[in-house]
Amino acid sequence: MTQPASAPTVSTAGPSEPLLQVEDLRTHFETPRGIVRAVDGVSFTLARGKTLGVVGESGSGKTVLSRSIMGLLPKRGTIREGSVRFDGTEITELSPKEMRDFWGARMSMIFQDPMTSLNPVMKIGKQITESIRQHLDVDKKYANELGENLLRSVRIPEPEQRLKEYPHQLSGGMRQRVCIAVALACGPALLFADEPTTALDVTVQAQVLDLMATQQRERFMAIVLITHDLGVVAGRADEIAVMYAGRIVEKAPTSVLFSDMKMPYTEALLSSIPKIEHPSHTRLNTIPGRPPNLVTPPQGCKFAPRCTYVQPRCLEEDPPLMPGTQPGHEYRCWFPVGTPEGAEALARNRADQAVTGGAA
Amino acid sequence: MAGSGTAHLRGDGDSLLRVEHLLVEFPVGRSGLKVNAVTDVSFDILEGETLGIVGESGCGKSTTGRAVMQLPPPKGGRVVYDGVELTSLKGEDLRAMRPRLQMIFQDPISSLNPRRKVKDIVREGLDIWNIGDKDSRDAKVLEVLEAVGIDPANVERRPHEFSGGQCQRISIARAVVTDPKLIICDEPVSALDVSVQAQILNLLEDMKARYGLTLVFIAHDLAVVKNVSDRVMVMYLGKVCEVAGPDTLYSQPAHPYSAALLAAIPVPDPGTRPDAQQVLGGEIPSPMEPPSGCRFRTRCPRAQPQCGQEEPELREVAPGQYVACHFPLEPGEALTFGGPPSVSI
Amino acid sequence: MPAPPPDDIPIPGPEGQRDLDRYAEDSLDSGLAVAQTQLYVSAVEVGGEGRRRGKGLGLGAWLAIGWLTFIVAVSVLAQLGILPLKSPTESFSECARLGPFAKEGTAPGHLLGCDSNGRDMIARMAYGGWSSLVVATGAVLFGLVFGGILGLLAGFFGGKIDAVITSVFNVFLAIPAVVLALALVAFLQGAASSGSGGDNVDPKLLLILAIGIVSVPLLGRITRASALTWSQREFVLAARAQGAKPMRIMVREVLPNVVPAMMSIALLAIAIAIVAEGTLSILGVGVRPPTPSWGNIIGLDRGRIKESPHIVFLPAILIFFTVLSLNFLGDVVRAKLDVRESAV
Amino acid sequence: MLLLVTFFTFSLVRLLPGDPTETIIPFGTDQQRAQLSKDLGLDKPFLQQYVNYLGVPVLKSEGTSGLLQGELGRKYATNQPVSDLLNQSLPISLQLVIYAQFLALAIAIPLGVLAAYRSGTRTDRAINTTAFAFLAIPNFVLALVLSYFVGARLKWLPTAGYQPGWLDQFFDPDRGSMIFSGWEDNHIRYMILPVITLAVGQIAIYMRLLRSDMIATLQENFITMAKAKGVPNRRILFRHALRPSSLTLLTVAGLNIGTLIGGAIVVEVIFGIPGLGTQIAVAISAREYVELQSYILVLAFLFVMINFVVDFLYIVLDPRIRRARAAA
Repeated sequence: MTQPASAPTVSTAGPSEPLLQVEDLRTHFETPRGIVRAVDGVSFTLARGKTLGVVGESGSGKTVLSRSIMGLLPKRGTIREGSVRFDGTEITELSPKEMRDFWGARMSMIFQDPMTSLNPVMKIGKQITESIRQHLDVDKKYANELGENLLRSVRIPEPEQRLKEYPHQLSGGMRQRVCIAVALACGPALLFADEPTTALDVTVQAQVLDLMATQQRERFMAIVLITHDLGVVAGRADEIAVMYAGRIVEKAPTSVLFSDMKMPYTEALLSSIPKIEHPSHTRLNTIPGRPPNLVTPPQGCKFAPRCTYVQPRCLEEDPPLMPGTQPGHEYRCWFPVGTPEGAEALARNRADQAVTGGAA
Repeated sequence: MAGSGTAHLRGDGDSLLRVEHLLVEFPVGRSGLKVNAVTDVSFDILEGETLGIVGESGCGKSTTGRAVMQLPPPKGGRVVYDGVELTSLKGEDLRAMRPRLQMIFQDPISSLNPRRKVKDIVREGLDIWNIGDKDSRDAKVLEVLEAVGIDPANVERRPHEFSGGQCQRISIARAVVTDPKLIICDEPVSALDVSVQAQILNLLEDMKARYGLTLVFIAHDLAVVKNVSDRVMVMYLGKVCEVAGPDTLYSQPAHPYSAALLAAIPVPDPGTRPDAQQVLGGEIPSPMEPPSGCRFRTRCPRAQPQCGQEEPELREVAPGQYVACHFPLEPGEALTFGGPPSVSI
Repeated sequence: MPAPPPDDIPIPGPEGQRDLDRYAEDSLDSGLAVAQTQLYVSAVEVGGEGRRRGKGLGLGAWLAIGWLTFIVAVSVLAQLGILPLKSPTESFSECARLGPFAKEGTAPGHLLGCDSNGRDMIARMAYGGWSSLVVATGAVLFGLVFGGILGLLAGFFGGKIDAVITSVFNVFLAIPAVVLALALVAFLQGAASSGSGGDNVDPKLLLILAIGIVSVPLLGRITRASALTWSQREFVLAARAQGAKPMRIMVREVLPNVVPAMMSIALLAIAIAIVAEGTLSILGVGVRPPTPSWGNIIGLDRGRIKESPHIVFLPAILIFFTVLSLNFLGDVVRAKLDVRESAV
Repeated sequence: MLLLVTFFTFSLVRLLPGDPTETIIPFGTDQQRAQLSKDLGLDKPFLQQYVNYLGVPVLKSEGTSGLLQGELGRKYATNQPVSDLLNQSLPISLQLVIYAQFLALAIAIPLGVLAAYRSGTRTDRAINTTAFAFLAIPNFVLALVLSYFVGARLKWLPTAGYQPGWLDQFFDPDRGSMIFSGWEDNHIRYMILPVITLAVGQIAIYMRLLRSDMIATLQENFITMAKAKGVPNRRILFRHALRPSSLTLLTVAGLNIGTLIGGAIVVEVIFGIPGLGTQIAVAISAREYVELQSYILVLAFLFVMINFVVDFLYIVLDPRIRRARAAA
């Protein structure tokens, strides 16, 4: 990405334009082993105040996706193609210097591990006011007041006291609240939350997720919530994108996704999670094999080698994102779940398996 | 709640493992303070049973597992395994017991020596105890590796050539190779992706059937624990809160903490929108200075003055359901969180 | 911005290696993997150097190996008398102080001139190489064996054993290494001369002992740190759970993981020991003349640097390239095995 | 710690096989030896000798004074008190080491940050290669090279001798009046070459250390977080990354004081500076073991003190340790 920075773009965003519009984003890394296609053609839009859940297992490219959209990946060795329009500005063409006006101010990010995402040798107050002072023209005293209010709004007790403390003096949950406060400091329109609760206990996770929801409502902020846990996004995202091998394989409004999933991967992922309502010793469905190598991904559908619906066509032709019956639903599959073709494919495979199984 | 007591223990003779009044403390530096990691925990396991131990970080579940293994021996209490009191054994006698109870760890990478071949890692237990001759050891190693689903063609490889899930399979093979009766699984799936997690959970069930194992399954994920357990023990801050069969516990938790834990699980079903009022406030207090009386009282919406003065004992509230709480939830009663959660550090 | 990590970015432990091996298939998502991607990225950036680092050794390393091979071969062959060299102790008085760049002109028949006693420089440097290398290697072996054993015991067992060994190390470390080595040489010389009633103990042996003893706490601390980290790994716990005896765990589980770290340090330590021998020679307690060593060739004639610079500079150049090669190789090995510099 | 060092050095000297007096006066008569033995208290049991040496009140033999009374012993040959020698030589070495340390850090820190920031680029490789070369030059070689080219050939700077500086007067008041302000006889002028000699190796060590720690820090999440906040690069480097990266550097800089003092011995001998290093070399060649013992002790004392200071700085730099200390 060495395109020259374009002249300052005038915001052309009308009220109808979505806040974030990602089109065919590709992020590849050059490595000695070849090109790693970490993100391979991802498109989506996100409206103001909405939440997009991005779900995927490790290696699916969800973290790289968020950092690529924000432009936080190192330039060297990274090939980024496609378009990211944020609030009417094409941000892929901006230099890091120009991006600095976006970072923290209009889009910000929180990470999985609250311990490592706060500077251990810097006071919390400093870390919060830093971006305030960077982006807003305010004096130190006012920035401190703002910081204190922020801590109060993320429900940290004794905020005045906390400003003078260091991160290690807080518990994990409190640290993540501080991270949220840092991310919210300048009132961004978009927040990337990268596995924000994976390192936390369940009860604390619930607190933090609720806090994020409250802040989102109050600030009319859009959130990209990245997680490996379908449970986390189920109750909190407006729309869910399922990623596999660097691509979105299924995307739908949350209720549609769960009631009418079309992608065999989504189905398999959901059925491999143990459920509370199932009795003990319920046999879990498993997905055989491993995610594909991102340097030399398989031809055709990337999930085909592990798929129970797989047909010869899947191994040759890469399915495009196809619209589902309900608005906003898209998936990549030739033999989708819950369709006659899908059922037929599954039945055929079961029969084959019975034959080979019987022969063995 | 979060109390002591032994009411939930079953007949002395039937259990494969019986733990009474387990006490583990760690000194904190030279300050004289100590972490009360596990305080007065008792439980027992029948042969062939799987006991799930569940709780959040800092509840002492992993410490309990290691104390049972005598790694290191606990400060107090009794651990009786298969009729032998482990806590009274020393040196060689204790070492001789080791192959009979085994352990599987959380981190599949850290728990395998990177410089040894898979074959040698699995064979180590047999080599230490000189079990069988060379050929029979090799045969046994291949058999267990095949049982856990590792291709025998790969036994000459080193751990870094395997994925996390496969490493966990190798750990399981290493644990079963000396034919133990009891295996303590310390968060065996929490480092794995969900699809791999399902494979390992199924594998554990298979191995249990194949080798007649009894399991202690330690995890923080309630759904995972429910999937494998015959009995579940909920721990909080080094104490037992509730012991019950999984179906009872998950449908009618009697302890407010169990109920809060269940309420906090994110359910992969958009129908159940999480309710902010259902969220447990606060965080786990410091194990160096645990609250008096019931250790959960500082976060409990049902706490009364009595809870600060008197430590609740485990008692049976329904058949097979034991709870350490002065004011347990009645069957059918939902936990109500009154007022804003008190946030404390 | 923040610089993508460079070629010798710490790859955390052997498991880092494992991730590198599999990273394309696995876990691109974790921050670690992103960092490693950056590693590969920058490796490519620096013009294929990283590629070599990943697989081969690189030109620099081969040059270093070549130089060391040359030095070792010449020293050994000279010592065996196979090379057609002049005697290192024979004086050609007419050639004294003569040599390239010397004020009084070059010495006919001696390519690199002669020292102030008229001894052939080539011969002295070749034989001197033997002394320097024997002393350095011997001392490091001594340090590795004793420091290694003590460090392993301290790191693995911890507790009181660790406390005792560490405080012994600290006592030694509180005295500057050169001072300690000086004192030890003096002490050992005294001991040797009064013990056996003469000077028939090889002074090289004294130096090996003195420098070796000084290196024990240094190498021991590194071993201890490494043994400590490895002893906390869960596979050690697993071995205990299987009933392995402590000695078996130490030797079979911990030691093989500690050895690579020690090997890479050993190369650096030899370089340091060569310099140490030189330093002691300058101070007059090195290899005793007329036996040459690189250090004492410089030490004997450093006062004549103005008139005959070649006597000082020639061995200095040898020391420089040898130390450079050892340092460089040590670094390559360290980058390959990832032994953090902070351990040193 | 210091006690252990005193015991160690004391044992080392006393355990010399044979009669110590023989080592000290190899050609003395039996009578002289007996007298010396008595003077040195060598007729007493080993532990009593040690107690005398330390000068432990109550336990020590009557009429003796030891370390606790500030008695460092006397040089046997001249009967000069060792403390006088120390007062003259120690400040010289201290100044040398202090200058070298500051020069090394002043050059290494910016270079290390730059190399880490530009890691993998040509700048980085240039810095790194230079560091490698620096690292491979032994002190004594560099000292000789500098004294030959800069001193002897170019005649810019003196290659031997010493003029008192600011520190000397605190140890030896007479020296205060000896500080020359003119350039010809300036203290600094005499120190330049030795200081450069000592500093070069340290620059390489510190630079490489800081670079690798800095690179590790730059991969931390909190750096990405700072970047995601829109913090400018310079601020990220110096405000966010430098402090957590400098901890190892600090430790090594503390430990390296020992190395520096060791290096100072050679450098002082080569440049003819009458510092502690020269004294030690002289003491060893003259077999003045009592004197040597005192010097070692002083150095060990300095080393321990410096590491106290390092510990303190650690607390300043790393709040996590501050808390751990407070709890303990």
